[in-house]
Amino acid sequence: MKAKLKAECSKEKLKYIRGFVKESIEILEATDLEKEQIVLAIDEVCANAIIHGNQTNDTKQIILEIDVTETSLKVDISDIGLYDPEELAGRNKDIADIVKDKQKGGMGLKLVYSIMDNVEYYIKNNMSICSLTKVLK
Amino acid sequence: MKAKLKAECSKEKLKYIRGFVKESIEILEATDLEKEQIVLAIDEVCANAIIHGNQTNDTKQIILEIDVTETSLKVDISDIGLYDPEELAGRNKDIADIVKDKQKGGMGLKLVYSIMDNVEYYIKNNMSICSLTKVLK
Amino acid sequence: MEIFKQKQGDSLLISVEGELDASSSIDMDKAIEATINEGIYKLLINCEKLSYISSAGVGVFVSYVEDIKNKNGKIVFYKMQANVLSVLQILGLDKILSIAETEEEAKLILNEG
Amino acid sequence: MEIFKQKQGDSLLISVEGELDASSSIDMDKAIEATINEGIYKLLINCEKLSYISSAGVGVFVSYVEDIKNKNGKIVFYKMQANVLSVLQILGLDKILSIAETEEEAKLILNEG
Ligand SMILES: Nc1ncnc2c1ncn2[C@@H]1O[C@H](COP(=O)(O)OP(=O)(O)O)[C@@H](O)[C@H]1O
Ligand SMILES: Nc1ncnc2c1ncn2[C@@H]1O[C@H](COP(=O)(O)OP(=O)(O)O)[C@@H](O)[C@H]1O
Repeated sequence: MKAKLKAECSKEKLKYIRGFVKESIEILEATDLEKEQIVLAIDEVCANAIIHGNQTNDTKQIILEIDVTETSLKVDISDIGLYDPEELAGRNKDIADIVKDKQKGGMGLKLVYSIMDNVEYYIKNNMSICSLTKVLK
Repeated sequence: MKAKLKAECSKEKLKYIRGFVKESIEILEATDLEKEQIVLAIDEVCANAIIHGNQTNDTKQIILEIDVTETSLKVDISDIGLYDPEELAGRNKDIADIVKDKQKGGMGLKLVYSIMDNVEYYIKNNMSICSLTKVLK
Repeated sequence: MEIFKQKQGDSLLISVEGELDASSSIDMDKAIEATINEGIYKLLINCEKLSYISSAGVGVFVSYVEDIKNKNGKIVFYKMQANVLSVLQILGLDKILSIAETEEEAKLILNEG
Repeated sequence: MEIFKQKQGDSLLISVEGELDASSSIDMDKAIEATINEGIYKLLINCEKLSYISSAGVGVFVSYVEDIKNKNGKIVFYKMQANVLSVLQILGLDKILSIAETEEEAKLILNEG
Protein backbone atom coordinates (compact mmCIF):
# COMPACT_ATOMS: atom_id res chain seq x y z
CA MET A 1 0.00 0.00 0.00
CA LYS A 2 1.06 3.56 -0.61
CA ALA A 3 0.08 6.37 1.71
CA LYS A 4 0.80 10.06 1.37
CA LEU A 5 0.21 12.94 3.75
CA LYS A 6 0.62 16.67 3.37
CA ALA A 7 0.64 18.49 6.68
CA GLU A 8 1.13 22.10 7.68
CA CYS A 9 4.42 22.85 9.42
CA SER A 10 3.20 23.17 12.98
CA LYS A 11 4.36 21.03 15.88
CA GLU A 12 0.75 20.39 16.92
CA LYS A 13 0.34 18.37 13.73
CA LEU A 14 2.94 15.81 14.85
CA LYS A 15 0.47 13.75 16.85
CA TYR A 16 -1.86 13.41 13.87
CA ILE A 17 1.08 12.50 11.68
CA ARG A 18 2.02 9.75 14.14
CA GLY A 19 -1.54 8.42 14.11
CA PHE A 20 -1.50 8.44 10.32
CA VAL A 21 1.85 6.64 10.20
CA LYS A 22 0.74 4.10 12.79
CA GLU A 23 -2.23 3.11 10.63
CA SER A 24 -0.28 3.24 7.41
CA ILE A 25 2.32 0.73 8.65
CA GLU A 26 -0.27 -1.54 10.28
CA ILE A 27 0.20 -4.31 7.68
CA LEU A 28 3.93 -4.61 8.50
CA GLU A 29 4.61 -7.97 10.09
CA ALA A 30 6.55 -6.52 13.02
CA THR A 31 6.06 -6.52 16.78
CA ASP A 32 4.18 -3.65 18.41
CA LEU A 33 7.45 -2.35 19.86
CA GLU A 34 9.10 -2.38 16.43
CA LYS A 35 6.16 -0.51 14.95
CA GLU A 36 6.27 2.03 17.77
CA GLN A 37 9.96 2.60 17.09
CA ILE A 38 9.31 3.08 13.39
CA VAL A 39 6.61 5.64 14.22
CA LEU A 40 9.21 7.36 16.44
CA ALA A 41 11.86 7.45 13.70
CA ILE A 42 9.38 9.02 11.27
CA ASP A 43 8.18 11.47 13.96
CA GLU A 44 11.78 12.60 14.47
CA VAL A 45 12.35 13.29 10.78
CA CYS A 46 9.00 15.08 10.47
CA ALA A 47 9.78 17.19 13.54
CA ASN A 48 13.11 18.16 11.96
CA ALA A 49 11.41 19.00 8.66
CA ILE A 50 8.83 21.14 10.46
CA ILE A 51 11.20 22.84 12.90
CA HIS A 52 14.55 23.10 11.10
CA GLY A 53 13.41 22.76 7.49
CA ASN A 54 10.44 25.12 7.68
CA GLN A 55 10.87 27.05 10.96
CA THR A 56 7.36 25.92 12.05
CA ASN A 57 5.85 28.20 9.42
CA ASP A 58 2.39 26.75 9.10
CA THR A 59 1.77 28.24 5.67
CA LYS A 60 4.38 25.70 4.53
CA GLN A 61 3.85 21.98 4.24
CA ILE A 62 5.80 18.79 4.62
CA ILE A 63 5.01 15.76 2.53
CA LEU A 64 5.17 12.20 3.78
CA GLU A 65 5.12 9.28 1.35
CA ILE A 66 4.92 5.75 2.64
CA ASP A 67 5.32 2.61 0.59
CA VAL A 68 4.63 -0.46 2.68
CA THR A 69 4.23 -4.20 2.23
CA GLU A 70 4.05 -6.92 4.87
CA THR A 71 7.86 -7.07 5.05
CA SER A 72 9.24 -3.77 3.81
CA LEU A 73 8.88 -0.07 4.38
CA LYS A 74 10.07 3.01 2.51
CA VAL A 75 9.23 6.48 3.74
CA ASP A 76 10.12 9.78 2.07
CA ILE A 77 9.74 12.99 4.04
CA SER A 78 10.07 16.17 1.98
CA ASP A 79 10.47 19.75 3.12
CA ILE A 80 11.29 22.93 1.27
CA GLY A 81 14.20 23.95 3.52
CA LEU A 82 17.30 23.28 1.44
CA TYR A 83 20.02 22.14 3.81
CA ASP A 84 23.33 20.46 3.36
CA PRO A 85 23.04 16.81 4.46
CA GLU A 86 26.65 17.03 5.64
CA GLU A 87 25.52 19.43 8.33
CA LEU A 88 23.36 16.79 9.92
CA ALA A 89 26.45 15.08 11.26
CA GLY A 90 25.68 16.23 14.80
CA ARG A 91 24.25 12.80 15.38
CA ASN A 92 27.71 11.46 16.15
CA LYS A 93 28.14 13.45 19.33
CA ASP A 94 28.58 11.26 22.39
CA ILE A 95 25.50 10.99 24.59
CA ALA A 96 27.55 11.73 27.75
CA ASP A 97 28.71 15.00 26.14
CA ILE A 98 25.13 15.90 25.26
CA VAL A 99 24.24 15.50 28.93
CA LYS A 100 27.29 17.50 30.04
CA ASP A 101 26.53 20.28 27.57
CA LYS A 102 22.92 20.45 28.85
CA GLN A 103 21.60 20.00 25.30
CA LYS A 104 17.89 19.69 24.67
CA GLY A 105 18.43 18.56 21.09
CA GLY A 106 20.71 16.48 18.95
CA MET A 107 19.31 13.06 19.81
CA GLY A 108 16.65 12.72 17.12
CA LEU A 109 18.85 11.53 14.28
CA LYS A 110 20.60 9.07 16.60
CA LEU A 111 17.23 7.37 17.05
CA VAL A 112 16.43 7.52 13.34
CA TYR A 113 19.72 5.89 12.33
CA SER A 114 19.37 3.21 15.02
CA ILE A 115 15.81 2.25 14.17
CA MET A 116 15.87 2.33 10.38
CA ASP A 117 18.04 0.18 8.10
CA ASN A 118 18.92 3.00 5.78
CA VAL A 119 18.67 6.78 5.98
CA GLU A 120 19.37 8.93 2.95
CA TYR A 121 19.19 12.66 2.35
CA TYR A 122 18.98 14.18 -1.10
CA ILE A 123 17.55 17.14 -2.98
CA LYS A 124 14.99 16.76 -5.77
CA ASN A 125 12.73 19.35 -7.44
CA ASN A 126 13.97 21.94 -4.95
CA MET A 127 12.78 19.83 -2.02
CA SER A 128 14.96 18.27 0.66
CA ILE A 129 14.01 14.65 0.99
CA CYS A 130 14.85 12.27 3.79
CA SER A 131 14.34 8.71 2.65
CA LEU A 132 14.04 5.96 5.25
CA THR A 133 13.92 2.25 4.54
CA LYS A 134 13.53 -0.88 6.59
CA VAL A 135 13.26 -4.52 5.59
CA LEU A 136 11.95 -7.03 8.08
CA LYS A 137 13.81 -10.28 8.49
CA MET B 1 -4.06 18.21 6.02
CA LYS B 2 -4.07 16.11 2.90
CA ALA B 3 -3.78 12.35 2.98
CA LYS B 4 -3.56 9.94 0.09
CA LEU B 5 -3.64 6.16 -0.02
CA LYS B 6 -3.16 3.68 -2.82
CA ALA B 7 -4.39 0.22 -1.96
CA GLU B 8 -4.63 -3.04 -3.87
CA CYS B 9 -8.15 -4.09 -4.79
CA SER B 10 -8.69 -6.81 -2.24
CA LYS B 11 -11.42 -6.85 0.37
CA GLU B 12 -8.90 -7.71 3.09
CA LYS B 13 -7.41 -4.23 2.62
CA LEU B 14 -10.65 -2.55 3.74
CA LYS B 15 -9.82 -2.73 7.42
CA TYR B 16 -6.46 -1.01 6.89
CA ILE B 17 -8.17 1.60 4.75
CA ARG B 18 -10.62 2.28 7.60
CA GLY B 19 -7.76 2.62 10.07
CA PHE B 20 -6.02 5.02 7.72
CA VAL B 21 -9.19 7.06 7.23
CA LYS B 22 -9.89 7.13 10.96
CA GLU B 23 -6.47 8.67 11.65
CA SER B 24 -6.66 11.01 8.66
CA ILE B 25 -9.92 12.58 9.84
CA GLU B 26 -8.85 12.76 13.49
CA ILE B 27 -8.55 16.57 13.44
CA LEU B 28 -12.21 16.97 12.42
CA GLU B 29 -14.14 18.61 15.23
CA ALA B 30 -16.91 16.03 15.21
CA THR B 31 -18.23 13.54 17.76
CA ASP B 32 -16.86 9.99 17.80
CA LEU B 33 -20.14 8.72 16.34
CA GLU B 34 -19.98 11.23 13.48
CA LYS B 35 -16.40 10.21 12.74
CA GLU B 36 -17.36 6.53 12.80
CA GLN B 37 -20.14 7.24 10.32
CA ILE B 38 -17.77 9.11 8.02
CA VAL B 39 -15.35 6.16 8.15
CA LEU B 40 -18.33 3.94 7.22
CA ALA B 41 -19.34 6.11 4.24
CA ILE B 42 -15.79 6.02 2.90
CA ASP B 43 -15.55 2.25 3.54
CA GLU B 44 -18.72 1.76 1.47
CA VAL B 45 -17.37 3.71 -1.50
CA CYS B 46 -14.00 1.93 -1.29
CA ALA B 47 -15.73 -1.46 -1.11
CA ASN B 48 -17.71 -0.56 -4.23
CA ALA B 49 -14.56 0.59 -6.03
CA ILE B 50 -12.76 -2.64 -5.09
CA ILE B 51 -15.66 -5.02 -5.76
CA HIS B 52 -17.67 -3.43 -8.58
CA GLY B 53 -15.07 -1.10 -10.06
CA ASN B 54 -12.17 -3.55 -10.09
CA GLN B 55 -13.73 -6.99 -9.51
CA THR B 56 -11.41 -7.51 -6.49
CA ASN B 57 -8.47 -7.82 -8.87
CA ASP B 58 -5.56 -7.17 -6.54
CA THR B 59 -3.19 -6.22 -9.32
CA LYS B 60 -5.37 -3.12 -9.62
CA GLN B 61 -5.42 -0.23 -7.17
CA ILE B 62 -7.85 2.27 -5.80
CA ILE B 63 -6.75 5.73 -4.79
CA LEU B 64 -8.10 7.62 -1.82
CA GLU B 65 -7.45 11.34 -1.42
CA ILE B 66 -8.52 13.12 1.72
CA ASP B 67 -8.48 16.86 2.28
CA VAL B 68 -9.38 17.70 5.84
CA THR B 69 -9.49 20.71 8.13
CA GLU B 70 -11.03 21.05 11.60
CA THR B 71 -14.44 21.74 10.05
CA SER B 72 -14.48 20.31 6.54
CA LEU B 73 -13.79 17.12 4.68
CA LYS B 74 -13.41 16.23 1.02
CA VAL B 75 -12.64 12.69 -0.06
CA ASP B 76 -12.03 11.46 -3.60
CA ILE B 77 -12.05 7.72 -4.27
CA SER B 78 -10.81 6.71 -7.72
CA ASP B 79 -11.05 3.38 -9.49
CA ILE B 80 -10.35 2.32 -13.04
CA GLY B 81 -13.74 0.69 -13.64
CA LEU B 82 -15.58 3.09 -15.91
CA TYR B 83 -19.25 2.95 -15.00
CA ASP B 84 -22.22 5.10 -15.72
CA PRO B 85 -23.11 7.07 -12.58
CA GLU B 86 -26.76 6.85 -13.63
CA GLU B 87 -26.59 3.12 -13.00
CA LEU B 88 -25.92 3.68 -9.34
CA ALA B 89 -29.52 4.70 -8.83
CA GLY B 90 -30.32 1.43 -7.02
CA ARG B 91 -29.93 3.38 -3.82
CA ASN B 92 -33.52 4.56 -4.09
CA LYS B 93 -35.04 1.13 -3.60
CA ASP B 94 -37.24 0.91 -0.52
CA ILE B 95 -35.63 -0.89 2.42
CA ALA B 96 -38.74 -3.06 2.95
CA ASP B 97 -38.43 -4.25 -0.66
CA ILE B 98 -34.75 -5.05 -0.14
CA VAL B 99 -35.75 -7.26 2.79
CA LYS B 100 -38.58 -8.88 0.78
CA ASP B 101 -36.25 -9.53 -2.16
CA LYS B 102 -33.70 -11.17 0.19
CA GLN B 103 -30.98 -8.82 -1.09
CA LYS B 104 -27.52 -8.88 0.41
CA GLY B 105 -26.52 -5.65 -1.32
CA GLY B 106 -27.88 -2.32 -2.36
CA MET B 107 -27.66 -0.57 1.00
CA GLY B 108 -24.16 0.90 0.77
CA LEU B 109 -24.96 4.01 -1.21
CA LYS B 110 -27.98 4.71 0.98
CA LEU B 111 -25.57 5.04 3.90
CA VAL B 112 -23.13 7.15 1.90
CA TYR B 113 -25.81 9.63 0.81
CA SER B 114 -27.22 9.86 4.33
CA ILE B 115 -23.92 10.45 6.05
CA MET B 116 -22.19 12.82 3.64
CA ASP B 117 -23.40 16.28 2.60
CA ASN B 118 -22.59 15.82 -1.04
CA VAL B 119 -21.80 12.81 -3.21
CA GLU B 120 -20.64 13.25 -6.79
CA TYR B 121 -19.53 10.81 -9.44
CA TYR B 122 -17.47 11.83 -12.45
CA ILE B 123 -14.83 10.55 -14.82
CA LYS B 124 -11.37 12.12 -15.14
CA ASN B 125 -8.18 10.82 -16.78
CA ASN B 126 -9.94 7.54 -17.46
CA MET B 127 -10.66 7.01 -13.77
CA SER B 128 -14.07 6.89 -12.13
CA ILE B 129 -14.04 9.23 -9.18
CA CYS B 130 -16.49 9.38 -6.32
CA SER B 131 -16.16 12.67 -4.51
CA LEU B 132 -17.59 13.02 -1.00
CA THR B 133 -17.82 16.23 0.98
CA LYS B 134 -18.98 17.19 4.42
CA VAL B 135 -18.92 20.51 6.26
CA LEU B 136 -19.40 20.55 10.01
CA LYS B 137 -21.81 23.07 11.44
CA MET C 1 -14.15 -10.87 12.98
CA GLU C 2 -14.87 -13.93 15.09
CA ILE C 3 -18.08 -15.92 15.38
CA PHE C 4 -19.01 -18.03 18.40
CA LYS C 5 -22.00 -20.38 18.19
CA GLN C 6 -23.86 -21.91 21.10
CA LYS C 7 -26.92 -24.13 20.78
CA GLN C 8 -29.72 -23.39 23.29
CA GLY C 9 -32.65 -25.82 22.84
CA ASP C 10 -34.23 -25.08 19.44
CA SER C 11 -32.39 -21.80 19.06
CA LEU C 12 -28.83 -20.77 18.35
CA LEU C 13 -26.89 -18.00 20.06
CA ILE C 14 -24.32 -16.37 17.77
CA SER C 15 -21.82 -14.01 19.35
CA VAL C 16 -20.02 -11.85 16.84
CA GLU C 17 -16.82 -10.04 17.74
CA GLY C 18 -14.84 -7.44 15.83
CA GLU C 19 -15.57 -5.86 12.48
CA LEU C 20 -18.22 -7.11 10.07
CA ASP C 21 -17.34 -5.62 6.68
CA ALA C 22 -17.41 -6.59 2.98
CA SER C 23 -14.56 -9.00 3.65
CA SER C 24 -15.61 -10.74 6.86
CA SER C 25 -19.32 -10.82 6.02
CA ILE C 26 -18.67 -13.88 3.86
CA ASP C 27 -17.93 -15.94 6.98
CA MET C 28 -21.03 -14.65 8.71
CA ASP C 29 -23.08 -15.58 5.66
CA LYS C 30 -21.74 -19.13 5.79
CA ALA C 31 -22.46 -19.38 9.52
CA ILE C 32 -26.10 -18.36 9.12
CA GLU C 33 -26.62 -20.48 6.03
CA ALA C 34 -25.28 -23.53 7.90
CA THR C 35 -27.63 -22.84 10.81
CA ILE C 36 -30.66 -22.67 8.53
CA ASN C 37 -29.57 -25.81 6.72
CA GLU C 38 -29.58 -27.55 10.09
CA GLY C 39 -33.23 -26.54 10.44
CA ILE C 40 -32.65 -23.91 13.13
CA TYR C 41 -34.72 -20.78 12.56
CA LYS C 42 -34.46 -19.07 15.93
CA LEU C 43 -31.34 -16.94 16.11
CA LEU C 44 -30.04 -14.74 18.88
CA ILE C 45 -27.24 -12.42 17.80
CA ASN C 46 -25.08 -11.08 20.64
CA CYS C 47 -23.59 -7.84 19.32
CA GLU C 48 -21.83 -6.75 22.51
CA LYS C 49 -18.38 -7.08 20.94
CA LEU C 50 -19.34 -6.13 17.41
CA SER C 51 -17.38 -2.90 16.95
CA TYR C 52 -18.19 -2.14 13.32
CA ILE C 53 -20.71 -3.07 10.63
CA SER C 54 -20.92 -1.97 7.01
CA SER C 55 -23.77 -2.50 4.55
CA ALA C 56 -22.30 -5.84 3.47
CA GLY C 57 -22.57 -7.07 7.06
CA VAL C 58 -26.11 -5.76 7.38
CA GLY C 59 -26.94 -7.41 4.06
CA VAL C 60 -26.13 -10.87 5.36
CA PHE C 61 -28.76 -10.65 8.09
CA VAL C 62 -31.30 -8.89 5.88
CA SER C 63 -31.10 -11.60 3.20
CA TYR C 64 -32.27 -14.30 5.65
CA VAL C 65 -35.09 -12.39 7.33
CA GLU C 66 -37.76 -13.55 4.85
CA ASP C 67 -36.75 -17.22 4.86
CA ILE C 68 -36.63 -17.27 8.64
CA LYS C 69 -40.04 -15.59 8.89
CA ASN C 70 -41.55 -18.13 6.47
CA LYS C 71 -40.40 -20.89 8.84
CA ASN C 72 -42.00 -19.15 11.82
CA GLY C 73 -38.50 -18.38 13.08
CA LYS C 74 -36.98 -15.13 14.24
CA ILE C 75 -33.65 -13.36 14.38
CA VAL C 76 -33.13 -11.10 17.38
CA PHE C 77 -30.12 -8.83 17.96
CA TYR C 78 -29.06 -7.55 21.38
CA LYS C 79 -26.46 -5.40 23.14
CA MET C 80 -25.67 -3.36 20.05
CA GLN C 81 -23.09 -0.62 20.33
CA ALA C 82 -24.22 2.90 19.41
CA ASN C 83 -22.35 3.07 16.09
CA VAL C 84 -23.70 -0.30 14.91
CA LEU C 85 -27.24 0.65 15.91
CA SER C 86 -26.90 3.96 14.08
CA VAL C 87 -26.18 2.11 10.83
CA LEU C 88 -29.46 0.20 11.13
CA GLN C 89 -31.27 3.40 12.07
CA ILE C 90 -29.99 5.29 9.04
CA LEU C 91 -31.29 2.47 6.84
CA GLY C 92 -34.63 2.34 8.69
CA LEU C 93 -33.92 -1.28 9.63
CA ASP C 94 -34.36 -0.63 13.36
CA LYS C 95 -38.11 -0.78 12.62
CA ILE C 96 -37.88 -3.98 10.59
CA LEU C 97 -35.37 -6.05 12.52
CA SER C 98 -35.87 -7.20 16.13
CA ILE C 99 -33.41 -5.39 18.36
CA ALA C 100 -33.31 -5.92 22.14
CA GLU C 101 -31.19 -4.34 24.82
CA THR C 102 -30.44 -7.37 27.01
CA GLU C 103 -30.14 -11.11 26.49
CA GLU C 104 -33.26 -11.69 28.62
CA GLU C 105 -35.30 -9.26 26.55
CA ALA C 106 -33.97 -10.85 23.36
CA LYS C 107 -35.08 -14.30 24.53
CA LEU C 108 -38.55 -13.02 25.36
CA ILE C 109 -38.90 -11.56 21.87
CA LEU C 110 -37.52 -14.73 20.29
CA ASN C 111 -40.11 -16.93 21.98
CA GLU C 112 -43.16 -14.68 21.81
CA GLY C 113 -46.08 -14.94 19.31
CA MET D 1 0.12 15.49 27.47
CA GLU D 2 -0.79 16.33 31.05
CA ILE D 3 1.49 17.06 33.97
CA PHE D 4 0.50 16.55 37.62
CA LYS D 5 2.74 17.91 40.37
CA GLN D 6 2.74 16.87 44.01
CA LYS D 7 5.12 18.17 46.66
CA GLN D 8 6.55 15.53 49.02
CA GLY D 9 8.84 17.11 51.63
CA ASP D 10 11.91 18.45 49.83
CA SER D 11 11.10 16.58 46.63
CA LEU D 12 8.54 16.88 43.87
CA LEU D 13 6.59 14.06 42.26
CA ILE D 14 5.72 14.76 38.64
CA SER D 15 3.27 12.43 36.94
CA VAL D 16 3.27 12.73 33.18
CA GLU D 17 0.41 11.36 31.11
CA GLY D 18 0.07 11.00 27.36
CA GLU D 19 2.55 11.82 24.64
CA LEU D 20 5.72 13.84 25.17
CA ASP D 21 6.81 15.05 21.73
CA ALA D 22 8.38 18.12 20.11
CA SER D 23 5.14 19.99 20.72
CA SER D 24 4.25 19.06 24.30
CA SER D 25 7.86 19.01 25.56
CA ILE D 26 7.70 22.79 25.87
CA ASP D 27 5.23 22.47 28.76
CA MET D 28 7.38 19.85 30.45
CA ASP D 29 10.39 22.14 30.11
CA LYS D 30 8.48 24.94 31.84
CA ALA D 31 7.36 22.61 34.61
CA ILE D 32 10.88 21.46 35.41
CA GLU D 33 12.36 24.93 35.09
CA ALA D 34 9.76 26.25 37.56
CA THR D 35 10.58 23.47 40.00
CA ILE D 36 14.29 24.26 39.90
CA ASN D 37 13.59 27.96 40.28
CA GLU D 38 11.71 27.11 43.47
CA GLY D 39 14.90 25.48 44.74
CA ILE D 40 13.67 21.89 44.46
CA TYR D 41 16.32 19.55 43.07
CA LYS D 42 14.85 16.16 43.93
CA LEU D 43 12.48 15.01 41.23
CA LEU D 44 10.48 11.81 40.94
CA ILE D 45 8.98 11.27 37.49
CA ASN D 46 6.06 8.84 37.39
CA CYS D 47 5.97 7.52 33.82
CA GLU D 48 3.19 4.98 34.28
CA LYS D 49 0.86 6.84 31.92
CA LEU D 50 3.49 8.22 29.58
CA SER D 51 2.62 6.44 26.33
CA TYR D 52 5.15 8.04 24.00
CA ILE D 53 8.37 10.00 24.11
CA SER D 54 10.44 11.47 21.28
CA SER D 55 13.96 12.93 21.43
CA ALA D 56 12.54 16.37 22.20
CA GLY D 57 10.88 14.94 25.31
CA VAL D 58 14.05 13.14 26.33
CA GLY D 59 16.00 16.35 25.72
CA VAL D 60 14.04 18.25 28.34
CA PHE D 61 15.11 15.87 31.10
CA VAL D 62 18.66 15.52 29.81
CA SER D 63 19.20 19.29 29.79
CA TYR D 64 18.59 19.55 33.56
CA VAL D 65 20.63 16.55 34.68
CA GLU D 66 23.86 18.53 35.14
CA ASP D 67 22.28 21.45 37.01
CA ILE D 68 20.44 19.09 39.31
CA LYS D 69 23.58 17.07 39.99
CA ASN D 70 25.52 20.26 40.80
CA LYS D 71 22.93 21.03 43.47
CA ASN D 72 23.26 17.51 44.94
CA GLY D 73 19.79 16.75 43.63
CA LYS D 74 18.55 13.85 41.56
CA ILE D 75 15.94 13.02 38.97
CA VAL D 76 14.51 9.50 39.12
CA PHE D 77 12.07 7.97 36.65
CA TYR D 78 9.82 5.02 37.44
CA LYS D 79 7.15 2.73 35.95
CA MET D 80 8.28 3.32 32.40
CA GLN D 81 6.42 1.56 29.61
CA ALA D 82 8.49 -0.68 27.33
CA ASN D 83 8.43 1.65 24.32
CA VAL D 84 9.51 4.66 26.37
CA LEU D 85 12.29 2.68 28.03
CA SER D 86 13.46 1.45 24.63
CA VAL D 87 14.00 5.04 23.47
CA LEU D 88 16.35 5.70 26.40
CA GLN D 89 18.09 2.38 25.78
CA ILE D 90 18.73 3.13 22.11
CA LEU D 91 20.34 6.41 23.17
CA GLY D 92 22.37 4.74 25.93
CA LEU D 93 20.64 6.96 28.49
CA ASP D 94 19.43 4.03 30.57
CA LYS D 95 22.97 3.94 31.96
CA ILE D 96 23.12 7.68 32.63
CA LEU D 97 19.66 8.45 33.98
CA SER D 98 18.21 6.91 37.15
CA ILE D 99 15.38 4.55 36.24
CA ALA D 100 13.46 2.55 38.84
CA GLU D 101 10.67 0.02 38.50
CA THR D 102 8.44 1.03 41.42
CA GLU D 103 7.74 4.23 43.35
CA GLU D 104 9.34 2.73 46.48
CA GLU D 105 12.53 1.88 44.62
CA ALA D 106 12.54 5.34 43.05
CA LYS D 107 12.32 6.99 46.49
CA LEU D 108 15.19 4.87 47.80
CA ILE D 109 17.36 5.93 44.89
CA LEU D 110 16.31 9.58 45.30
CA ASN D 111 17.36 9.70 48.94
CA GLU D 112 20.50 7.57 48.83
CA GLY D 113 24.10 8.91 48.90
N1 LIG E 1 15.03 18.86 7.77
C1 LIG E 1 16.08 19.57 8.28
N2 LIG E 1 16.37 20.79 7.81
C2 LIG E 1 17.42 21.50 8.30
N3 LIG E 1 18.24 21.05 9.29
C3 LIG E 1 17.99 19.83 9.80
C4 LIG E 1 16.91 19.02 9.33
N4 LIG E 1 16.94 17.86 10.02
C5 LIG E 1 17.96 17.95 10.90
N5 LIG E 1 18.60 19.13 10.77
C6 LIG E 1 19.79 19.59 11.55
O1 LIG E 1 20.35 18.45 12.19
C7 LIG E 1 20.46 18.67 13.61
C8 LIG E 1 20.33 17.35 14.36
O2 LIG E 1 18.99 16.85 14.29
P1 LIG E 1 18.42 15.97 15.48
O3 LIG E 1 19.40 14.88 15.77
O4 LIG E 1 17.06 15.54 15.10
O5 LIG E 1 18.39 16.92 16.74
P2 LIG E 1 17.49 18.16 17.10
O6 LIG E 1 16.52 18.37 15.99
O7 LIG E 1 16.82 17.74 18.37
O8 LIG E 1 18.44 19.29 17.27
C9 LIG E 1 19.38 19.70 13.93
O9 LIG E 1 19.66 20.40 15.11
C10 LIG E 1 19.41 20.56 12.67
O10 LIG E 1 20.42 21.54 12.76
N1 LIG F 1 -17.36 1.92 -8.16
C1 LIG F 1 -18.37 1.29 -8.77
N2 LIG F 1 -18.18 0.71 -9.99
C2 LIG F 1 -19.20 0.07 -10.61
N3 LIG F 1 -20.45 -0.07 -10.09
C3 LIG F 1 -20.69 0.47 -8.88
C4 LIG F 1 -19.69 1.18 -8.17
N4 LIG F 1 -20.23 1.61 -7.00
C5 LIG F 1 -21.51 1.18 -7.00
N5 LIG F 1 -21.80 0.49 -8.12
C6 LIG F 1 -23.10 -0.13 -8.46
O1 LIG F 1 -24.08 0.43 -7.63
C7 LIG F 1 -24.80 -0.60 -6.92
C8 LIG F 1 -25.27 -0.15 -5.56
O2 LIG F 1 -24.17 0.05 -4.70
P1 LIG F 1 -24.37 -0.15 -3.12
O3 LIG F 1 -25.54 0.66 -2.69
O4 LIG F 1 -23.08 0.13 -2.44
O5 LIG F 1 -24.76 -1.66 -2.93
P2 LIG F 1 -23.91 -3.00 -3.09
O6 LIG F 1 -22.51 -2.64 -3.45
O7 LIG F 1 -24.01 -3.62 -1.74
O8 LIG F 1 -24.62 -3.79 -4.13
C9 LIG F 1 -23.84 -1.77 -6.90
O9 LIG F 1 -24.50 -3.01 -6.74
C10 LIG F 1 -23.13 -1.62 -8.23
O10 LIG F 1 -23.87 -2.23 -9.26
